[in-house]
Amino acid sequence: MKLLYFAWIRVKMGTSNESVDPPSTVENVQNLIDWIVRRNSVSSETFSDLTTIRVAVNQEYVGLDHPIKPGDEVAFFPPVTGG
Amino acid sequence: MKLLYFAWIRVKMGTSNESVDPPSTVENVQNLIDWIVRRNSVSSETFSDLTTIRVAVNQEYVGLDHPIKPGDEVAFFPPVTGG
Amino acid sequence: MIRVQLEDFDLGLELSKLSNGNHQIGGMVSFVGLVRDMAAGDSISAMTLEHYPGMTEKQLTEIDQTANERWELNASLIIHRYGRLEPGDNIVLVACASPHRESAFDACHFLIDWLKTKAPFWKLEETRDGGHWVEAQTKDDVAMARWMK
Amino acid sequence: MIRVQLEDFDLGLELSKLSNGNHQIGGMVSFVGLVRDMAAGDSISAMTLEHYPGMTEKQLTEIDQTANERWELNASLIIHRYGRLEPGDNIVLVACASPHRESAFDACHFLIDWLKTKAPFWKLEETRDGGHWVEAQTKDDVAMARWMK
Repeated sequence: MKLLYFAWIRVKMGTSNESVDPPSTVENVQNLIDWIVRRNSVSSETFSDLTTIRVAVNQEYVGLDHPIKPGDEVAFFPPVTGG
Repeated sequence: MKLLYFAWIRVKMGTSNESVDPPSTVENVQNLIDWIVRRNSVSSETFSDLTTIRVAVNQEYVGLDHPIKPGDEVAFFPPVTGG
Repeated sequence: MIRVQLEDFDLGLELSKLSNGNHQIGGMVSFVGLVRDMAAGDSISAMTLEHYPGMTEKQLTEIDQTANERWELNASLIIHRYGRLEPGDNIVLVACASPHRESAFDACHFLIDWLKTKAPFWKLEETRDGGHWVEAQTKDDVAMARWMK
Repeated sequence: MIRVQLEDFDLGLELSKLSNGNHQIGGMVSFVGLVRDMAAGDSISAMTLEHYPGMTEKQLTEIDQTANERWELNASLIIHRYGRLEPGDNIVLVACASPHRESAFDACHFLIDWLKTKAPFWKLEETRDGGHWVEAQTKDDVAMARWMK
């Protein structure tokens, strides 16, 4: 599973992407975030306020209950500010 | 006093402008139209339906009760269709 | 700024002159009206735009001033052509630059709506069965009424 | 049509390609967003637009399709730049051509409002005291909500 980070989330995480292989109990986006933040303090700080974070799975916006599976591209980013 | 005609009013009147010298009893636009239509059948036909005619005095839109005086430029035209 | 002219305009050039490197501009909205081939079912070969020289400039200047009073604009432009025009030809350009996109949209929309009901232009369409004067549309009055306050 | 690119665009050329001699077009509306010198009080020397390659194109394509389903359009165009931009630089171009001016205005306005809340771009502003990520604005959500039905 590929994780992508953008904007200040990328900066805080110190990387733009990583490949992860979460256990099979990680079934949706919320599970994935819970699993990510348990890894280290940088991750838990970055994801401390989920209201400032948007999620896309395979390049489509999704909610926290959206299912995920191996091979998915999961992106975390702040609300967009283009245009 | 200069009278100007545009679009189908110009075509019906057979001219784009004329200089007239109405009597001093012609004090407003309505008086002027009444005086114009009394002159001949072309004029009376052209001005038979005032709802289709707009009036400008000295290049500003006015109503039928707007006063007129010697030297004014009075224009008659249909509702505009530019843009 | 307003211009009434026989000749065509260069849209890219006009918009580039409008923004003119002004770094306060956040958004620029433009509207271009073109001669359509089909109006009300008849096939149009061409049209002639008649106008009232003098009053046209006066009305466009007033409309332009009103827009600049109602919205925060960095620049605004109205160019209206007259004379004989063929399908695909440009008729009118309205453009507004503002620090904020909502103001640019609203002012540009306002300008074309007001121009349609106030600027003294009349369209004579050439059709297969001769020419006919385009009639004013109620929807244009309705569009203008939105901006009354 | 949508394009995501590093380089600048030529507004006149793009709009000319959009109308492309199509005689069914009655009106064409365009919006250009530019980098302002002043945003929220700080003097900006430049900004960098980061985006999500792949998802950006996907989102813009969806937005463009939605506009074409909701309004009668002859053509539509979205060009969004990324990378480092300076005050006065073009950021985005949205343009719609339609037989009717209201459709062209509404579709163009819709496209920029939706793009602002859905297209994955993020602005990093360079200011005197370093860089900061621009925060999303509630008013953009409000602007988009107008188009929900």
